[in-house]
Amino acid sequence: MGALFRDPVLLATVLGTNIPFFSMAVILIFTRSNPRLSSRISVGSIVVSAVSAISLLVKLFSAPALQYQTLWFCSGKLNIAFGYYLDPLSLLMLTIVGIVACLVQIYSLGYMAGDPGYSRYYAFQSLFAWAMMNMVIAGSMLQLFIFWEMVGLASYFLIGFYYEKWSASQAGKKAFVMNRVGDVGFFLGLILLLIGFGNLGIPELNHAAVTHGLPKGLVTLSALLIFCGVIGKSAQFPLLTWLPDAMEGPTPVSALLHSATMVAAGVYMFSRIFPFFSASPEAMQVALAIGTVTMLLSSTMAMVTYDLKQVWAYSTVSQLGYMVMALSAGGYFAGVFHLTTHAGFKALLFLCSGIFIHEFHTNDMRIIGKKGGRRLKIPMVCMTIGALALSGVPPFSGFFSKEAILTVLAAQPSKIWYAAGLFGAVLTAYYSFRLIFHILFPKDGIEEQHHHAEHGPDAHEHEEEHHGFAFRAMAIPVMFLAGVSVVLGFTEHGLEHFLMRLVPRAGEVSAHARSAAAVHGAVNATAAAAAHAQEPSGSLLMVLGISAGLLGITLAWFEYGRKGASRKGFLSHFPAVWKLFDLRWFLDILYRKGLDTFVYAGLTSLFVKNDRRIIDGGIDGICVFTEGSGRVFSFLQSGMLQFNLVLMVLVAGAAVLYFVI
Amino acid sequence: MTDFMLFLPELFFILGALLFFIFSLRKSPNPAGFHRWAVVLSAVGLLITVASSHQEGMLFFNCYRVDLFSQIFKVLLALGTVWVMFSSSELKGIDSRQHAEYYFLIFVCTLAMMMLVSSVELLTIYVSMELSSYSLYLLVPMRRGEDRYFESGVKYFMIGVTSSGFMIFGISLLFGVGHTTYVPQLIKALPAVIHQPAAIVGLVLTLAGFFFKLALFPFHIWAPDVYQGASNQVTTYIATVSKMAAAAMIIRFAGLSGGASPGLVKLLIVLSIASMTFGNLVALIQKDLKRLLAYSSIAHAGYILIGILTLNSQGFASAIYYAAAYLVMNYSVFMVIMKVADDGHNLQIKELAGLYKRSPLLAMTFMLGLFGLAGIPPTAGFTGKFLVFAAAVHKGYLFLAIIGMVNATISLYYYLIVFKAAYLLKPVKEYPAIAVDMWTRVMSIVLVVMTIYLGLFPDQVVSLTEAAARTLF
Amino acid sequence: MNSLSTYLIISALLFSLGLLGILQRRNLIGMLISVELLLNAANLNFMAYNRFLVSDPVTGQVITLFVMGLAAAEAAIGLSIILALYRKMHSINIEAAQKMKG
Amino acid sequence: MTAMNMAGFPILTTILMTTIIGLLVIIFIPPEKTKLIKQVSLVSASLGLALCLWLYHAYDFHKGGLQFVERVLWVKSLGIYWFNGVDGINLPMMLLTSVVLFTGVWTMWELEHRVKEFYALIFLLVAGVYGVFMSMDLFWIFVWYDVSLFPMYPLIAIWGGTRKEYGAMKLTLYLLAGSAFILPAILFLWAKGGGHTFDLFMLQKIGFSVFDQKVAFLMLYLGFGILAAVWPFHTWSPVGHVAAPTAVSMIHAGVLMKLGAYGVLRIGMTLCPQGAVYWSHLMALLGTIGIIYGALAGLAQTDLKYVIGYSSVSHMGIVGLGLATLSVNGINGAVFQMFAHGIMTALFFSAVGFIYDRTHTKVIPELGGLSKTMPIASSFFIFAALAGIGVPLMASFWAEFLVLTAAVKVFPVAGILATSGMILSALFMLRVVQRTFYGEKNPKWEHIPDVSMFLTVPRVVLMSCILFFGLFPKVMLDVIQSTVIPFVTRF
Repeated sequence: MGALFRDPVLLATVLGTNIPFFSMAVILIFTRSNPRLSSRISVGSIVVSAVSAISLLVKLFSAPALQYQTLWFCSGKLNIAFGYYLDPLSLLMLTIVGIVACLVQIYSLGYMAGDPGYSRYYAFQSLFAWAMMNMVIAGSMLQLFIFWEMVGLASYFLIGFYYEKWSASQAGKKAFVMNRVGDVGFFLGLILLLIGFGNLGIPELNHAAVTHGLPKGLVTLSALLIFCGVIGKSAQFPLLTWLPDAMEGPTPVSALLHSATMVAAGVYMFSRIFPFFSASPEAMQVALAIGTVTMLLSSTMAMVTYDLKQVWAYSTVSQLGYMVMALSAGGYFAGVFHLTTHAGFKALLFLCSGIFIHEFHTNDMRIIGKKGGRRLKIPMVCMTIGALALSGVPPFSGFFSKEAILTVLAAQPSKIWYAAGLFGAVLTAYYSFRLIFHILFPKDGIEEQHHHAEHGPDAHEHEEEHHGFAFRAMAIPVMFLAGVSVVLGFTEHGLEHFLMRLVPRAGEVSAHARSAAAVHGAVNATAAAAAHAQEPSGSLLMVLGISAGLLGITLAWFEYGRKGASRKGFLSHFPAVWKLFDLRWFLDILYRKGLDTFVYAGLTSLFVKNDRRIIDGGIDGICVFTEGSGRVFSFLQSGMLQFNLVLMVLVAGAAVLYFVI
Repeated sequence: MTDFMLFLPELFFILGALLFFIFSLRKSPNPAGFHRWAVVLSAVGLLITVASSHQEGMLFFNCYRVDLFSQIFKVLLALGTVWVMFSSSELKGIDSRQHAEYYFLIFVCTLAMMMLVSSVELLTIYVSMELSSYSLYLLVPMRRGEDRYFESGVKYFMIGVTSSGFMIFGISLLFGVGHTTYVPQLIKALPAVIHQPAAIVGLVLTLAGFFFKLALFPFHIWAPDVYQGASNQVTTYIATVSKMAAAAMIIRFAGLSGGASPGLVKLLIVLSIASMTFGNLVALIQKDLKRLLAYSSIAHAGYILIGILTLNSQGFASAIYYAAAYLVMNYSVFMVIMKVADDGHNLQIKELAGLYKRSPLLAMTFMLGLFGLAGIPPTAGFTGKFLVFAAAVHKGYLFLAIIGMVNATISLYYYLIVFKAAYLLKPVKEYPAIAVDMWTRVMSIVLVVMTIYLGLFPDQVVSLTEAAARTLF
Repeated sequence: MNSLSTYLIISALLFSLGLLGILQRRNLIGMLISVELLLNAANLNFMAYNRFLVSDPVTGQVITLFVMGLAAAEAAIGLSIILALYRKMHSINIEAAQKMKG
Repeated sequence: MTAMNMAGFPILTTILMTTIIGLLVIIFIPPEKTKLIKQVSLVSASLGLALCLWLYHAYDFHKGGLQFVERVLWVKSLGIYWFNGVDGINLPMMLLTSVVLFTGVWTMWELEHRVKEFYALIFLLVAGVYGVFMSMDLFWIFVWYDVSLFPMYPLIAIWGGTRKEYGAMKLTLYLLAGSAFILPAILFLWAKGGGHTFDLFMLQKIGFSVFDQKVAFLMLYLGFGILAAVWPFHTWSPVGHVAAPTAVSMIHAGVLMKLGAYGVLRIGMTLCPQGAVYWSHLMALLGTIGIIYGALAGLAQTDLKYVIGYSSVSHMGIVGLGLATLSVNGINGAVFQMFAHGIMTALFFSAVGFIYDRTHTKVIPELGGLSKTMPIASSFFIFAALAGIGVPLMASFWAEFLVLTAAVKVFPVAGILATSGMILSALFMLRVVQRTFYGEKNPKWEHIPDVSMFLTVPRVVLMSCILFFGLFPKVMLDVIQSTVIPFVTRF
């Protein structure tokens, strides 16, 4: 306890990460009935966390990785530690989470205003922030898993926030269960490591992996199992369908959880034990394949839907696919960097669409377009910026990170990955600008009369709403994020230095530095390869990347942007394909069917029948039989005296015979 | 003079019998007075028996042995008699003109059984056995009105005399092979010759007589009819007191083979299993409470036999304990029956409905009695079963214990049905609350305390029974 | 012809006859008589053993006398019960008494 | 009866006495004074709780082993001792019992029908439970075991709900049929041990032959397994719980089911280590089947209590699996799971009980949208459901973690299957939550009042228990393993 107050860093860490929990408790227990107060408490606490996160980043910017840990409990030879691990990666992620969460909560002040579940909303927001931050700075994989689960829990509540809506609660359940599927793999992997290696501390793990302190098979197997966790949380193929459904939640929630933070957790975890993964090329190959498939699949899905949030959801999935690709191709920094930038612009995109949805009470991009979405200047501009960043157009942040990824992919022996990456980039640009153009240049202009209709009694409040508190609360974060997505790209080298800076210190034998050494060991192997592959065609790659983005945009322009464009999309010529994409490659239907036939109709009903008929039936049968035999025996007791005497004599006689003979 | 002291309890009961004989000669019957006399006399009898419970010695040319074993059973007999007398306050089942005879016969029967448990000579045993049987033959048909129940008297008589015929024939064979009628000498003589068919057959036939009294399968056939047919008080007497004597005699005789005959043990095992199973199974379907208890008594005979067939002092001790516990629990059930059916009719199970409202105290006594019979702790019944099974398992008969426990589970079913009637069912028509006088309250509390005490603090009683069992060898 | 076994066989026969009678006669009186046969079989045993084996010649005879006495008492009781039955059911046939069962 | 090393103040007997004296006092209160009866019972329950808490605090887990021993010769000739003591295995169980009793009594505050008998029987039952947990003498363990079983019959049959008489009869007979194996097994061990002591630890010193151990352990496992709802002897659990009134379900599912597992651990595995080794595969198999089967069968249920009943089957499967591993972690986890599941189920049933009292239905389709009308009650249930899913930072997570770790190590296949059971449990718990509490508000329950402040207390106590031991598992595991570590050396 004393140490807590003697060490400002630790204090900041503990306070910053745990204060949201208390705010949640306070809200749930005391201030449910008072929305204003609840929101104030929650926002205040998250601000504190954000500030402490930033201050930690600043303070430790050039410090060695710090590790605090204490014994949580021990069982037999099993020692479970509770601790924090503050290295550049976790600090960066902590900051991202802190800031995005903070912005989203401020945004929600406007967006959620007047919702009956206001307090509940903020309680769960705080819960989420708490879980996420703790997950980020967890010192051991087990601890990470624990808060990973808590994150899942928080998202379950937030997705199902409108629980009166059946689809909402359904989506929440789906998200939780699908995550569970991945988590079981994760959990098994951890158990396997625990049995094989005996220690789940992140630095120890990485170090052991790099110095080949682990048997090969164990690493591969557990790495694959742990990767299941990533698949579940980061909505990779084949568990990607929960994320689009998760858009049932309030838009800020989608912005926070399903773009910037929660789904990024999977990728984060991947990079957290990156050296461990990279100790097993097989696992890396599998991951690479999965990432690629996910990226392409989801971008195809994004090409056909008209739902704003759905588009961004799919694009999130595909971007996560990018990150996984990058990491599994050895691009540690590329992955993390894309994670960072993506957090910025995806949050931006969601928040902007949130404003539209809040304004026009619909998710359909066409209607928004009709109703004059472009009149809302601020969100329109910001969204365009976000889209540009997403499609990797310089000088926006996305461009830089995507370049980094493509570079890494190009370094791969087989070029197929790189091709896939480029193709993905095209698709990304296409679907994001398909959306933008839909809103900017609606099919047949904006329904003026509709707008005139609006110029009625409610015009004033309309105006006022534009400049009202709610609008401002929503606009400020958006603009901030837009700014971020503009500038973030230029910090690439700074970030790279920051993330890799511990490398020179690798020589020292300090427990903390070792992990950095591990990271380095793993990274510069690939980085070297990358550099080697890069030198001749660095500029070529860049050109290719940019052109891919522009190609997509132009395609979108020809179909949706220019005057008299068909606004159909070339896919509409292939209804089968359209259907395929629209139904998410039939994945959902497949799962549904599987669940119904195997679980509900199959095992469950079988077991229930078995219980009712066989087991219970058997028991009751025994009882009935017993009573029945009672009836039968009672005939021995007939009223006729001599019959009974015969019985008696027979038995006695039998006994006598038995003895005589 | 000391001989006289040894014989004191019996003498006292003879006097009591005589007194009631004289009463029976009077013209004007006075039931209340008789009852008062009976209670007082039997109570004094109990005191005397208890007082003389630590005497030892031989009487009548060594035909008659007074030792701890016999004295314990005498105490039990006297105790049972007192209780039956106590419950005879409203003797509606029997014509008031016959009350005096009823008390007379009860006293004679108790006397006979007391002699039975102490006599160690075949003729004496036979005579006292017959004496007790005869008085019961007469007691059973005494039921007033109820023609349909009369046949039970005839059946009881016929079966009784038949089995006594078996018995005397068996005794004759024993006499033949042992050349003596003195049990102690037989115990010495028999094991040597036990392998002769005559000896073992004689032993079995002799035991048959006692099995009849204990209502052990297949000699049980009188029990259901008699329990149902006799008036409640007489049933109670048969169900409690006469069981004690039978148990005592079986214990005495089973020892005769000295465990030298595995065949005999096998026979006993078969009989005990058959008896438990048959009794419990048939009890499942009974409607008449007394008939149900008859079958349960058959089952309990089986349990007692488990203790006996180990043929060692531990087993005998456990059997004695079981008998004592059975006396207590069975009486507490019957007392409640007699109270509820105070007009002396046969109680149907459903008539118990709402007993917990009509008289909580009786209901509690009833419940403890039932759970005791079912062998649920912390009642005497459980401890009894525990000791019996312990003896069996210690001898190596694990399967007997398992079968016994399974049977206990089956029996639980019908005990629970009765319990349900008393505690759960809403009465179909509103029965009046039962008038419970002070004595009955005291008696119920005594019974409850005894049931629990024997169950939880069996130490002294167990050591006593073991001391008694040791005197047999 | 004067061996123990002769008497034993005879008594065994008596016993079996008695048993047969008990099981077969429907008339209560008849059953009672057959019971007497059982007792007499026992008596015969006692006498025979007494004569051939046992040192002290009195015992068996004494027992036999006792058994006779008891038999008489038994008969008395039995007859009285049968009489009562006859009064109630106007029959001394055992088949009249088989209402109680189960 | 001669006192032998009567160590200071007989705290354990006192704990037992709190219930028995409570029982006696209640018997002598006239039945119409319901308020007084409830107060008395609450007082004695909280007395027990306080004593157990003190006991837990006073137990020195650095020393470990048996503490607070009371040992008095009870029946000389058979070698029965009044022998109580606590160690790391039964201490958590004592605590569990006291907590559940306390909350259960409080939960039933609104009972009006035959109050006196109800509380009397409850205390009789709990006296039995305390007795089983604290006593170290086979005779007494069995006596208390039966004492704790048979009050279930009246408790269910009088105050119960759906098909109460059927359920009561079934449950009682079923469970007592179990003791038809236990008693012979105990006597068997006693006889093989020379027939002069029922003292657990004196018997432990006698090495039984391997064959005897196999026989005895199998009998014990069957006997106790029925009460622990081991598959396929689990069907009484749903039926019984559906029939039983709230507090009884709480105590029964929360505490009584643990008696089974405890018995296997305390008698079976202590006296017959070789037998346990021999049968461990069977135990693991049945445990795993129980986990999967319970969850899957639970998926189809439409009655809230049925669902919980099946979840108990699944969770007790985890206990069984943990015991089967015969390893430190496994047994630690199993004992911890017994505790955690006890608290959790108690919370479940108290929440359901409240809903049932208000809406008079437990049928899931009829309910729905409840969290609109009674948010607090729903939040209790949802909390319990989360605990049941095994959400981290709740006690049951640690238990499952330990058990699964051990299981994957010892029985890899079973371990992996059991782990995948986590998915199923999540699926069916959330399904129930969704159908019961989410969705459109149901006009039928429009004007139903939510849980009153007073009735919130017991539920909150339970919730805080779950959280506390989830956050600080050390508090429990230190105690448990102080006994378990030496315990497993014998396998």
